[in-house]
Amino acid sequence: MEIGLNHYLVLSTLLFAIGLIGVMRRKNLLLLFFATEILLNSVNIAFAAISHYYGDLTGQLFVFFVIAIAASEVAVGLGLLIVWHKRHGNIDLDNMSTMRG
Amino acid sequence: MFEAIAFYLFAFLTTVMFFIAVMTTQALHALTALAAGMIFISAFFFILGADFLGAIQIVVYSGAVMALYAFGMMFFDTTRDVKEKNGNKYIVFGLSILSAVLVVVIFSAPMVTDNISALYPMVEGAGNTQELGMVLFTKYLVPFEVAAVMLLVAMIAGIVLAGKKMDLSLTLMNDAEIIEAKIEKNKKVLS
Amino acid sequence: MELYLYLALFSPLAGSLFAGLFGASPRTKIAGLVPSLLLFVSFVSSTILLVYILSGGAKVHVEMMTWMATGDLYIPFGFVVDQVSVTMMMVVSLVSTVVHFYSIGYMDHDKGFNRFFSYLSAFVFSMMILVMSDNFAGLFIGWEGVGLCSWLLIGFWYHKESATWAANEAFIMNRIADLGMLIGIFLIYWNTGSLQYDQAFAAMNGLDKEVLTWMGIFLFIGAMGKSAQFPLHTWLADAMEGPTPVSALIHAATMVTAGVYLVVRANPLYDLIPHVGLFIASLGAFVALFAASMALVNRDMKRIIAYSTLSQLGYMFVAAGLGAYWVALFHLMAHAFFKALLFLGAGNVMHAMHDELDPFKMGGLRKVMKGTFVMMTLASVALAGIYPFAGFFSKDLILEVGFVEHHYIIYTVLLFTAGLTAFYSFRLVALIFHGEERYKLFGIHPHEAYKFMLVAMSPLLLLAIIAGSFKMTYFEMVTAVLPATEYHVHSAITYWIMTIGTQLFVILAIAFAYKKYANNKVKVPDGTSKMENRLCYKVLSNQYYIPYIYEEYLAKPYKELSTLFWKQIDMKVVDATVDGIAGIIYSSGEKTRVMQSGNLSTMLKWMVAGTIGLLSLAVVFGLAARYSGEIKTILSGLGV
Amino acid sequence: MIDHILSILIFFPALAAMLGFIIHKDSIRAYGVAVATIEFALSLWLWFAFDSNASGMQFMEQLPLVPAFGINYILGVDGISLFIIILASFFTMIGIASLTDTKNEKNMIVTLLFLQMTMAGVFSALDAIVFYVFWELSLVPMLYIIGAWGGPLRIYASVKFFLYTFAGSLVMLVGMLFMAYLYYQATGAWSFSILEWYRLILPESFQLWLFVAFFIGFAIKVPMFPFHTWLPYAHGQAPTIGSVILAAILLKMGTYAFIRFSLPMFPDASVFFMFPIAVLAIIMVIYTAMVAYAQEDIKQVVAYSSVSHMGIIILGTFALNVEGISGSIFLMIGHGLVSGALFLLVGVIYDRRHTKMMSEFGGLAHVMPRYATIFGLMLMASVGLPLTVNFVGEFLSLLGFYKQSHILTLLAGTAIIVGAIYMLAAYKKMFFGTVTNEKNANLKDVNRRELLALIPLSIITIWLGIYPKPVLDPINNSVESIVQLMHDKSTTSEAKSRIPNLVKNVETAKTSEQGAH
Amino acid sequence: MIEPVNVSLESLNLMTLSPMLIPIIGALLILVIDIIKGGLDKTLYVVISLLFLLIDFSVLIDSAGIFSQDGIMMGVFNVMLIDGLAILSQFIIVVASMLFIPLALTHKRFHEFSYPEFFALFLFMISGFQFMVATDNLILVFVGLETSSLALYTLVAMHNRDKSFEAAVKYFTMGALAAGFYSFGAMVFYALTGSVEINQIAAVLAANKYVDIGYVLVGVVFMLASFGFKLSLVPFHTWAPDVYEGASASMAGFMSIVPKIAAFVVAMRLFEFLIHSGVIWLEVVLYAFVVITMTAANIWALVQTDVKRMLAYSSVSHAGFVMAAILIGTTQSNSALFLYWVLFSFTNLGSFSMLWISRQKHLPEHQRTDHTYDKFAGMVQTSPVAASIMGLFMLSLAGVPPFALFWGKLYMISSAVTGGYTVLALIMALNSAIAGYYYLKLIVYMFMKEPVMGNDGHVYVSNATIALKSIIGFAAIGTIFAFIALNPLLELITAFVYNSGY
Repeated sequence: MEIGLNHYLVLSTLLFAIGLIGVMRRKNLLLLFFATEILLNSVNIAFAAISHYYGDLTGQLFVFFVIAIAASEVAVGLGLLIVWHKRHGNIDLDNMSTMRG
Repeated sequence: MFEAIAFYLFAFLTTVMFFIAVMTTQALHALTALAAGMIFISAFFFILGADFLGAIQIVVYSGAVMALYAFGMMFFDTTRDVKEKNGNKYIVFGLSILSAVLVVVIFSAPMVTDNISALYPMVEGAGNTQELGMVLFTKYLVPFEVAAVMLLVAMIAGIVLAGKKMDLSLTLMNDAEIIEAKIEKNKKVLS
Repeated sequence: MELYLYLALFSPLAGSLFAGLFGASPRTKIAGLVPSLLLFVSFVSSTILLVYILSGGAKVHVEMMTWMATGDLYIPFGFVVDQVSVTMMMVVSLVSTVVHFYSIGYMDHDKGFNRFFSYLSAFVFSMMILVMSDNFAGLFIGWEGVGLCSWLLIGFWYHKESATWAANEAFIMNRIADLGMLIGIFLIYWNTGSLQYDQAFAAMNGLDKEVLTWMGIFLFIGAMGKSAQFPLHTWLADAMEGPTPVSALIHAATMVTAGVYLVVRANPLYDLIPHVGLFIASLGAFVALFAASMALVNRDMKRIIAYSTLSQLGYMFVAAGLGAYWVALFHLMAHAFFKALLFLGAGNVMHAMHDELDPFKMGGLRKVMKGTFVMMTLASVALAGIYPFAGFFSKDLILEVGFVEHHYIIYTVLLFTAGLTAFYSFRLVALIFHGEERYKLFGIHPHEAYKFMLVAMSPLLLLAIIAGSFKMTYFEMVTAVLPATEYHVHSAITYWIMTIGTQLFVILAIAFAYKKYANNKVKVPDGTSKMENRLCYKVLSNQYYIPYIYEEYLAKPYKELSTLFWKQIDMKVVDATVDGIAGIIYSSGEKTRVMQSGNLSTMLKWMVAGTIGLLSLAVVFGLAARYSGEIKTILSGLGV
Repeated sequence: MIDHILSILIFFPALAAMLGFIIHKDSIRAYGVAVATIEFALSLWLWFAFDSNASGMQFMEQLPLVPAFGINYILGVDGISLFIIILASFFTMIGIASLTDTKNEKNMIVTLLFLQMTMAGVFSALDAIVFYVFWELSLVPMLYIIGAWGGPLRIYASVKFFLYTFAGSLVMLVGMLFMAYLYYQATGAWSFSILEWYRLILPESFQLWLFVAFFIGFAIKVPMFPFHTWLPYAHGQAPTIGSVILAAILLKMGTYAFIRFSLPMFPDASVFFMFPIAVLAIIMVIYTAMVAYAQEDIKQVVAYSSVSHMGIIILGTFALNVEGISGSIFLMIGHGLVSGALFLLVGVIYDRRHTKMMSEFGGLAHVMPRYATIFGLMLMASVGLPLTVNFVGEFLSLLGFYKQSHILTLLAGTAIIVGAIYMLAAYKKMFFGTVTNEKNANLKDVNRRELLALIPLSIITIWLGIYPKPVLDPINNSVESIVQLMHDKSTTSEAKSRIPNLVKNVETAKTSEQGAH
Repeated sequence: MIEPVNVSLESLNLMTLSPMLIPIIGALLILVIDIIKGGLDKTLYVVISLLFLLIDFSVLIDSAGIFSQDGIMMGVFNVMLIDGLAILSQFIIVVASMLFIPLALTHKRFHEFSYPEFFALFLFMISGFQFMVATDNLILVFVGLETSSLALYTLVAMHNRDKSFEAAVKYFTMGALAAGFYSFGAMVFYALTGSVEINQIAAVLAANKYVDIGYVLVGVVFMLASFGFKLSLVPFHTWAPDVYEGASASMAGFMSIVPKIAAFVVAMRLFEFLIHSGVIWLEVVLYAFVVITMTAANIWALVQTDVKRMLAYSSVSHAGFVMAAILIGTTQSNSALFLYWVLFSFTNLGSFSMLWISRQKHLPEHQRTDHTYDKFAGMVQTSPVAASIMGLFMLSLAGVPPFALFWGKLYMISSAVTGGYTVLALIMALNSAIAGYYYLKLIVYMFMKEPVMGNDGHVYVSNATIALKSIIGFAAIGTIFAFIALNPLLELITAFVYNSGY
């Protein structure tokens, strides 16, 4: 059984869907950030696969940059969380709705 | 055949790991599962011949990112059970199922891949790292540099947000308090 | 001659403005005198013009200036003095001069003395415009102008609710008719291309009968309002709320005859459409009888005279409708004299009786008011049409016209009405001047009017007596412009039978009236007598319930409908729709703003939901695009 | 200077308003009066210099504004706009002069001067966008006047006024843009110049849609039934000066725009929509007159009467012949004068009693005879008595429309009846009878300041009623050219027959004359 | 073996990089200065930033000149793309930033301006936006986007109040999700065409005659979601009101302009060829987006009680309005987009600056948020000039002529009419009317209501300095006299857009 590009794409989108579920489900911000990592990672698989099947390096480069971006996001995200936690003692996003309407 | 087995194995593993990561109520489990999933993903990279990416994946994600998260978890004290109220589960599940169905519908159809010419084809005989480096430092030099800037931004942002005294409000303090705060800071440095 | 024309026209205006200057200042004699003298000037000028015309002068036509000119429309302020208008000018200026002088005495004690003269002169000016204009638009100016002055003068005592009500009623009713007139004018303009009398009439010959009929009808509707013809007659009786000189001038002698004047003026038109003329005549005959019948039982001196005016207007319309324009005009003139006299006399009585109007409360006044008694009696005789007074020549002529033109029904009606006229006129005279002095019961001390008032009335008296003798002179004069049909009964015998018969009938009616009301048994009715409870009495005294019907079935529903339109439709439908649209927009905002719950999780869900929604759309569309061929075959298989 | 008189007319008050901020508030009224008088004098000069025999645009000015998009600053007046401009400056002048004591007087006068700018702009603009700019801008000062100095419901009224007209004019804007696009398609160049647009002959289907788009904007402004409900609120809540200017000038923008845009640009559509619009106009006339009759507030009576009279104006406009259109333009002026004066008069009594309910009054003729006289005069002018200014307009409008439809004119003609009914009833309630309310017993009659406004108005009302020629002549010349343009441009046979051909008329007249010889 | 690469320096066309490098240098300089000597006053950093932005601006003028001579430039291995869109949007970005930076010179002290890092991050962000618009490579777009976004999140948070952190976290989290969408979308396009360069993608898709329309649409969906977030299209707009409320008013004003123009340019590059390829689905979806965004945001703005939140919704609505340009896709509409945005920048920056100068540190009892409508009640009585200027901005936003935004709306609606979208034009017009209400509401409060007790008017200008006042004055003059500059602006924009092939 030959593993084709479509296999990878389906896998990637499934993982993406899992990420989406996490994004929608998680109320703890830290765990929500996990879910966003999953989103980026799932796409990375697809990029690598396409790159492989097309014999083109661009996809891998995209993955490279996505990883960099993900890392930066973690830094900023955690920074924000730390400040929030210092002030409020929790990172539950249900407590985060002073602005509405 | 080996490829197929490896694919399915790792596909299964990553899916399960990520699933656990998003579904578990144990923060520690989630973290662990996520780290595992990341490592399994690097396996795909190796399978697909992107060795460099695989390495980076392990180093950056499992090394740096996960370490950061672990640090964060300790800081936030989320090792206990995470209590999450989920108001309307139907929306979440409805949307998830819908997305899954859509995905399958979409990608079960074959993709037409005519008229595609590899811009940066893989070169025979060169290592993946070497190829990548070649492209990275020619074509993608600019994005690479911008990414450096981005990392710098992220660093500064992290320092500003977490390191500097964001818990004090310079907006609301009066001048005397600010001077006092500065003196205190100097004391700490001296001691 | 143009100078005299302008003098005749504008001196009343000058008088009005002069009096108007004193409008807000306290009563001053000069405000009465000057307009009266100016009117006299106008009268003299009119007389000069009359003499000029009589002596065979060509008609005087001036065009003062352009009024409106746009497109093909050209309306000047043009004035013409021809045989017809000079007659009217004479009547108007004469009666109004008399009334002015009379009013100096009559309004002596009124606070609004100055104002009164201002209005009165303004009225004369409008009337002059009406009669002198050389085009329909100018006529309309005068037409509306007299309406305005009538409104002002009826409502002169504006503190009285009834007076203001009557004023408004008169104005609005006239407006209804004016609309007809306006439409008539439009018709004339669009069909003949001009509003100048001469051009318009000249062009009418070539027009379609139907169009002409409509013109005639609409113009006549205008005339009906001003001349208070049925069904627009109710205002005239109510208009008696005004000061009596006003009634004499406006509601007897001049303004109400404007309708007749219009028909006479438009004689070339009505000549072309005899069927409309017949309708006018029939209506006139009906009104003559109708009004006379209401006068029979009325208990308001002025109203009785007003109904008699109405009745006489009916006569005039009969003549005009039957094509005897000169007869109509002649009766108009004669009627103006004696009717004004009658009203002024009534004014004297009112003064004497402290504004008491019910003749049943008077009686025996001849002892204290000799002059007035004589004048009113003679005026009534003239009205009744006894030889040799003015009324005989003019009114009998109308009967003859009816007879000669073979409209025997009209003739009969008119003849009968002549009897009624005589009866109610002398019922009034008898009740006022004869019999017991019932006024004493009410503690009134009557006195004769000022001497100069009686002197002022005397020209009218003279004319009421002798006007008939001018018949042939007059005939020769006006027939220069009006159809010169002489109405002679074919055989002399028939003529004499008719004339004498009529005279006898009238005299009998007078005698009956005297017999019934000149004795000492007449009591002030208190609603208990048998006669008063008869149905026909009630019908008549309630004016056939027409005012009631108007009030109940027109005025009130109109008011109610207006309120309904405002409160229910304008506020609750039209405005509410607009506010409703705004409200829906706003409330949808209020309702949907919960979407922005402030919870990050919800926000993320919205994002995902949006994406998934778009994705499903994309998939549907993508599948449809991919399988478009198959879908088409399936659909065609289904017969779509 | 005469070459740029229109620009001066527009921007002088604006500039003066800016400088007005510097003036000390005690002297602001004198300043305002001075500025407005100069403005009025300028507008009179415009009239003086105006060539009454020419039918085209005069004092044209042209300046590129956004030539890339065909927007140019084009100004010009013809007989149609000339007198409305004069009327606007006149009302601004007497409005400021007769302004009763208001709080924030300075803001009021500055606002009025700005308003004057927009009014002058609307009526002299010959570029659709410039027109639109001033058209919209005029809402702002009025919004402020109503909202800041109005009655208890002022905010509701002002916002309603603003939004309603704003919404309508945005639809109109789309129409304008579409028109410009059609012009662009036809000629390959963008242009918003009205005179250029006149040359464009459009197929009927386009005309219909564009007509509707413009109509919505104009109809709300006029306001036509059923878009009229903002008006009673605006009038009811506005301060006197606001109502005066609103009634006298701002409403005229709508009817003016019909003549400036709708008729010459869409002749076929005008004919197509003539009857529906006439029916609307008649509903306006009768229905609002009845509503006016039911009112309890004298100002509302005058407000609804305004709507009713605007119906006649619309009718005259859609007579599509010279008589009707001239009449409607003249009636715009007449109605401006008369309803403006009526609102001023209502203001007089409101200043004294701070109520506008008619039931509060009665017998005012005893205590305020001069007031009653002037009110009576204006009332008679309002009901269209001949020799007052309104009659000329109403007569010509109805006369014109009679050519198109007899029965509708008959219905519309009931205006003179229903108008008399509500006006006389209102007058009776207020002025006649005896003084029943103690508070009314000692009211002062009109004072000098009020007379300053009312006397000129009365004089003009009568003067123009007697001698409309100086105004009617220029109007007539311009209208004739518009009607001829419409005839030439119309494509359907229906329109050709409905819109008279003046050239042919002249020829036939000549031939008939020759025949007569 | 890999061949060694031989690249001549000229062929790199490094000139194309210079506008982006200048802010980076500036940012680094600020960091260095801070390291050498800390505790310097914010004015120094403001002026340094301003200077660098000025240099940036002049360099842009230079490249504009080159563009108008030589046309589109590619540089640095064809990654950089300097075309008309790039130049125009960079102009907007830089000029808006230049107007924004002096807003730091407030009368009161605010937390964020005490940090030199604030200014450094700001300059980094500017360069991020500049990279975003000056390329058609999806990777560089992504990296630029993230650079600027990460800086922006931090800048929002640095306002250092509870609400700002909340806003930053919300913005960040949704941004992370949007980044996921972006990468997925890019992946789909890459999978379809084997390229991440937009012109390449377009070429390949066209060569394939869009047979894979389903996949194209999937890619488009994710891209739409991602840019929908950035452009705050409904339903991806939910961050906008909260973030605007949480951020300082000046930052909110900045956010309503600069990030969006960058996103618009990328969206234009990405969607324009798809629109022209006749993908009906995209047309329908964009149509729906435009209409829903305009209308819904307007409706929500109606019911707001806080001016800043109202302005947030209003700018969402404006974004929807401008999105119509991309839907219409003609040269005129694309020019209209830029024209609109230039005019919008002036007005919106002005109005947010007005809020900024009235910012209080401590809220009074009765006031729940920073800029409630009540706060502005009766403003004309206490500070008439400020009220007039604020009213002016509101009128301009409402589209009342002849103020700036009217011309934008005019041209935009005209482009809709010209493009055959008459109904859309009507909807746009009517939406402007609805929008009129909430702008009017503020005017009503300012001009027609009585002030709240104890409000002496000082609050409206409590934060004002000469610098802020001159910025506002500049914006006001720009708003009033926009019509003078309109023609050259329009000609320039049209020429640039046309020569870039849009």
